[in-house]
Amino acid sequence: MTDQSVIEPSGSKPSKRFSRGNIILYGTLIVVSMYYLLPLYVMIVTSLKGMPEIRLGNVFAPPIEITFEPWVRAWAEACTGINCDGLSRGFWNSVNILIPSVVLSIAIASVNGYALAHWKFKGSETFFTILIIGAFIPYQTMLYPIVILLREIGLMGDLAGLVLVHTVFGMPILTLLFRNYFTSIPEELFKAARVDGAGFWGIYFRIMLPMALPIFVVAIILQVTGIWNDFLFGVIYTKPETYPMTVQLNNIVNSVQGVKEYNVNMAATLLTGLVPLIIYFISGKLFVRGIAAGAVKG
Amino acid sequence: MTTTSQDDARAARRPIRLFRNPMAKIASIPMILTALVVFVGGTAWTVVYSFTDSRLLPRLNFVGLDQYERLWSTRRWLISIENLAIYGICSLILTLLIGFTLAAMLDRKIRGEAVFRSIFLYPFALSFVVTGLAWQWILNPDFGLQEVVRRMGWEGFTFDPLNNPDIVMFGLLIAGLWQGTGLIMCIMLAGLRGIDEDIWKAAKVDGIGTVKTYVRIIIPMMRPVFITALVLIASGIIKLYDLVVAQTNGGPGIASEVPAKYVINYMFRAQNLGQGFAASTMMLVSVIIILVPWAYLEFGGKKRD
Amino acid sequence: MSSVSIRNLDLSFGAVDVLKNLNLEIAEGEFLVLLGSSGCGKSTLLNCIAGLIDVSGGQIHISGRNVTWEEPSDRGIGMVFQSYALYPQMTVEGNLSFGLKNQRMPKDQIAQRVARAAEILQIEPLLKRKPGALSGGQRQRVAIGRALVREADVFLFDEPLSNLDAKLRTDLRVELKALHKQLKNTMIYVTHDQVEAMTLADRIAIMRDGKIQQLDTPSVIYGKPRNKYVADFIGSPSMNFFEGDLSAEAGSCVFEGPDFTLPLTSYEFETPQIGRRKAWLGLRPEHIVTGEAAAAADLSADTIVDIVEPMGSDTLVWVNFGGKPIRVRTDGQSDLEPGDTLRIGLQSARASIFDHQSEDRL
Amino acid sequence: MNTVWKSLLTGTALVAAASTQAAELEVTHWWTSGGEAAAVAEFADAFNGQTEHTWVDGAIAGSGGTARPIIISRIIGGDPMGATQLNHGRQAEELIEAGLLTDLTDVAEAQNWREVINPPSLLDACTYEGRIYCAPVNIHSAQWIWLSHGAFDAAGLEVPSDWNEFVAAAPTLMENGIVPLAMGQQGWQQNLAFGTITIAVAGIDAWREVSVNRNAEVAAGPEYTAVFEAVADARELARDSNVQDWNLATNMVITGQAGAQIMGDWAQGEFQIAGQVAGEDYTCLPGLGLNEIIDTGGDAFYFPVVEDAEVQAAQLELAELLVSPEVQVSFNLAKGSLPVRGDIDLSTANDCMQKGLEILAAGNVLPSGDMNLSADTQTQIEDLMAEFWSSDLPAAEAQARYVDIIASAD
Repeated sequence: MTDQSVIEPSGSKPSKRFSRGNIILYGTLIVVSMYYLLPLYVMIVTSLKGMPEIRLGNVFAPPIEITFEPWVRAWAEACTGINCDGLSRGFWNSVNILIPSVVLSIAIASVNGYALAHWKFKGSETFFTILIIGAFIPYQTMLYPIVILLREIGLMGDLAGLVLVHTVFGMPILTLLFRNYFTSIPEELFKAARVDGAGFWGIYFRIMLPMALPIFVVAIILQVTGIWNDFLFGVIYTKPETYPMTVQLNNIVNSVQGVKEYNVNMAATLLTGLVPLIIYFISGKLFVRGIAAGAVKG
Repeated sequence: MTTTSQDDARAARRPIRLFRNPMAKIASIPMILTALVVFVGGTAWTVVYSFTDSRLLPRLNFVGLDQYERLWSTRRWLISIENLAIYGICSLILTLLIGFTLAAMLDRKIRGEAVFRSIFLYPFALSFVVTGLAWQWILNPDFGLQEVVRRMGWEGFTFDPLNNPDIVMFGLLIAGLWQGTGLIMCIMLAGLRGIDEDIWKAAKVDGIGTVKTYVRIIIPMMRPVFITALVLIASGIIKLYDLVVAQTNGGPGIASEVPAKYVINYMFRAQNLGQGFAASTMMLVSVIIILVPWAYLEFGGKKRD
Repeated sequence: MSSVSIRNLDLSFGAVDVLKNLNLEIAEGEFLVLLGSSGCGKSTLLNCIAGLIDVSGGQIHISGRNVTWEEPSDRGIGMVFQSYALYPQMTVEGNLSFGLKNQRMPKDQIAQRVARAAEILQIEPLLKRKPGALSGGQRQRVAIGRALVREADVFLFDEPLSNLDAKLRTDLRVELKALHKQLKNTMIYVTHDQVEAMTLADRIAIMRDGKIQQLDTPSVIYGKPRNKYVADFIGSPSMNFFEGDLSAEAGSCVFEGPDFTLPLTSYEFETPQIGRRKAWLGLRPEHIVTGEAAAAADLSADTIVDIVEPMGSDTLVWVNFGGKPIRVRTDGQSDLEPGDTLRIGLQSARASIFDHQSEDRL
Repeated sequence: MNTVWKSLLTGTALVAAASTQAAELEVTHWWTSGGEAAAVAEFADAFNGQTEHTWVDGAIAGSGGTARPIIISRIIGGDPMGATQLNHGRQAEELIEAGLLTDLTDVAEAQNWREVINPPSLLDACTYEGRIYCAPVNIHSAQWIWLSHGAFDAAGLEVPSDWNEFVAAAPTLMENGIVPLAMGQQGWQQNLAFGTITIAVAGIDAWREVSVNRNAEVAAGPEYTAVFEAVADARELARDSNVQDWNLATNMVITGQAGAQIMGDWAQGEFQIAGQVAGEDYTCLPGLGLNEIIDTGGDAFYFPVVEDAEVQAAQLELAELLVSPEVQVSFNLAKGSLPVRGDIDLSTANDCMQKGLEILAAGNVLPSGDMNLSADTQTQIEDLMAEFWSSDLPAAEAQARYVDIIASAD
């Protein structure tokens, strides 16, 4: 906390610590924070209650008797169909899907962005424009053509197919980020490297990559969140043995057996969100810095 | 002239344009393939089949504009469009407004900036499915907000957006804003950090008030930031699907249906691919009408100086 | 044989022509400055020579070799950029040796070259530092060093000093001149600063709209500018211009200004046939004499002082003459005040006459 | 990281080892409620126990709407599961045409399905150009109303014996804070209630004219006007029911929060899981007590074409098993549905199932809507019903729009 952000706040400074303006400022921030924290609070509180308490009380009341049973059930016991092993099955599947997808999508997008920023060729901007418009296409409408595409290249149902799909759909935004970032690197640096005899890959690996850490952090965060939270592709392009955690979550939440077990649902929800949440809380500052470097310019 | 070396001759000849900087082109192949095969190809495929009467499986039996005529006479589609428009406009304006306001507040050298920032940003880490579930739970009339307020004494308090067709889109909006404003705030914050401190000094010297400085000076300077934010928000709005499925499933009735959901339902549930393709084509057309001029100006028109 | 030869070079971006049929021969060991205001195409030309921009037509030869389509690194050039363009993640040593490593030069040879360059530029103590820890002047030295280690035939400088403060700029300018004397390489130097151009150059090429307006030694460019644009561009404070007519009177030529007539008794015309035509008369502020010398001039007149600008070494006086305020450079000790009367003298020998329409020197 | 790869490697090794002897058969379905899951477990146990193959459960929660895109994408994408639930009827026609589903005719002939399956319409729905492509597993009928004894006792009322009595009793229920009619806010449930009310109010002939013969004139006629008005009334009775899933609505009946629910016979599985006894804790009335007739929809399993010979063998074994008498008994008892065979003893079945069996035996059966109207038309009707039930759309307007849909139905 003591390490002050490299990028200093530039807004006008509030004059006195307890001025009226300050009280309004902090007051507003705290009220708004409550709105943002409310769902998290409700989820945590609910996940620690027993079912009878949920039915009697309101969602905001703290648990009278704390129980971790919903968490245990969500992780290891909740049923879908005849499988009663909760989310645990999906966790490693998600990791196995996540790592290659993140690595490949970022590798390709960063090279794309670099080529677009410094090695423009006839048509490169056109392809990029198509790509950006592609970011607006709802995934659902591409579902069918992609099924056919994957069938034709024989990757349907293969983990590689899923990795490919994540790479394709991550490409527009990531390429935009990297392109903007690499554009903001002075062109003279690139020219100097060319005079120094470095080629396309030489400049990429030796000059650009070492300078691109902040934007890589942003890309990693966006991709980890997106891929970890993906349901649609995960369910269509995998099989029951390799279902990611989100599919298990959907199954647990929608497998209503008797009454809706809100406490188990909330625990499952929290467990599923844990990986991206942790990444966000850890990397908050780097994220802003990376965004400043990549999203803002161009 | 005959003594020109081999090297010299090679360098003198104008190389074929396609093979200039071959590595850059080879490295761009994934992008080109994605753009052409997946986006253009997939889109074209969808458009072509939208003129057919394909049911469960695609088949090329053309029926002209039948699917489109039916689409535009279907109440659910019209409601979906209207809902998306309401949600989209509100979401666009409010996300920018809230995102910018929060960023401006955090930019005023406050204490605990990192804490506030994390609080505003964390919902973005959660999927729309999770968001929808959490807010469905909070807005549940029997256990949630409405009941709590009633128990506090306001017996007549009614706030049940998820079961009221008139305001259900706002129930979705509350959840959507919760999830999405943090990222925009982050982008705005980054943009504000990029503003030269001298601007503030100049404004102060000129006696311009804080709010006026933001509106008249800072915001115009942040044009690229707003464009990035706009791309992110707008692309999210068009894709609105998961949140609706998780939070209301289009209900009550068909009061919170959205186009993406119509597409999916007609492609897979109604097994009328042609109809689903026609609907997705309409979505694409509207995206393209809005985007192409802008994208061209933004990315296509620029040249190196 | 010339070191760099540019033949019929064209460059256009879409419909915009940036360079038009440009020809330039640069002798071996010559220090050539490309001078012009921003947007004139001087940096673009330099980038074309370096191979960083593909030309649309024409040829570039370096050391007798046609390099038009060669990679920048194969052209035998070293280049120094305005923003230094040092690789931030590498040490100074890394920056200097990066290009040599790319050529797969043996390690000991690299070390030797780096050491030599560091010695020449006196940056040995900085070798282990990263660019972020250097001052502006030090960075620029490293940037020059990076070009130096390549032991290239031709050095290209793209406004290398314009990011430095005035004092440092003057110092480095002198060092650059010394460096050129020592190395005797061909140097092509782009700048918009005419002082740099005048002091450094063997020859100056003044560019405007993608064309070379005049290519000559600094003194010729200063004394006999090819056209009104060059005359106006070179010299600070800039030249005074009068609109008027040329006419022949009793065998000799005179310039009839708004309310004066200057006999061009000792003016050397470039072209023999002048005839009667509209023209511009240009006089540099320092070529308008005052005091006793004014009496001996081709034309002398009393004027009223308008504004006095002391500049230390001399004083710039604005007086009204020919219906408008003109600049006159006088002695630094001048005690003139506005309202005083000043006698000025105009000499045709140092004047410049330009055709009114083509603006070319007559 | 090591552990990931290790577990991955051992995982593949196990799969490889197992497949040399027997196949793992992935079965997708959307049976995830309590009663449904218990029923699926019967299948899985029988399959694992009686064959050397293994049942890999691919349950996808969230009803057919979520599961169907996944199932169809995978079949079309050439990466099919071993077997999958699909409502039989017209849904699979195109998949059969495209040659993506396995022909089960040999198994059907060997097991004499043509004789044992009752009513024969079930097998007809599996038949395409004379070949059989699916194994029906149960008969479902939608035309039931489930009444909570607890709710009516609490209001001091007799349990009604038909729809009209129920409507009459509704105001008293409301006065006692009980929701008269539990209704899940999903189009298909509202459509189901509509269909059930239609048969009860308009009668079978009118229903058949509209749903089978697609006669728009009848749909515009007075019988259907009465239906739409009855639905508009029912809509008022369900005003305060704001659950989504059908089994949550059933749960309102089980706990006495609601007086009744119109739902298919699968609701019985939920009562059973909750330990309730038909006739004591709840009452079921087929055809809303007005017209004792049921449709014979149902679930069926399809077997996508695969290349692996062992999986093919497993598919056929599963098909045979699903229709076999013992499995039919255990499965249908758990699920609360009727068996597809007329030749088995279901004396252990409860009150409600017995009622169903009697109606079935008497031949008072209708073909299911799934077999008559295309999914497209049904989706349109569902959309209309979703809107009708949860808005104040006037009955006349809803009827007019219904007529339009029927007129263009296929």
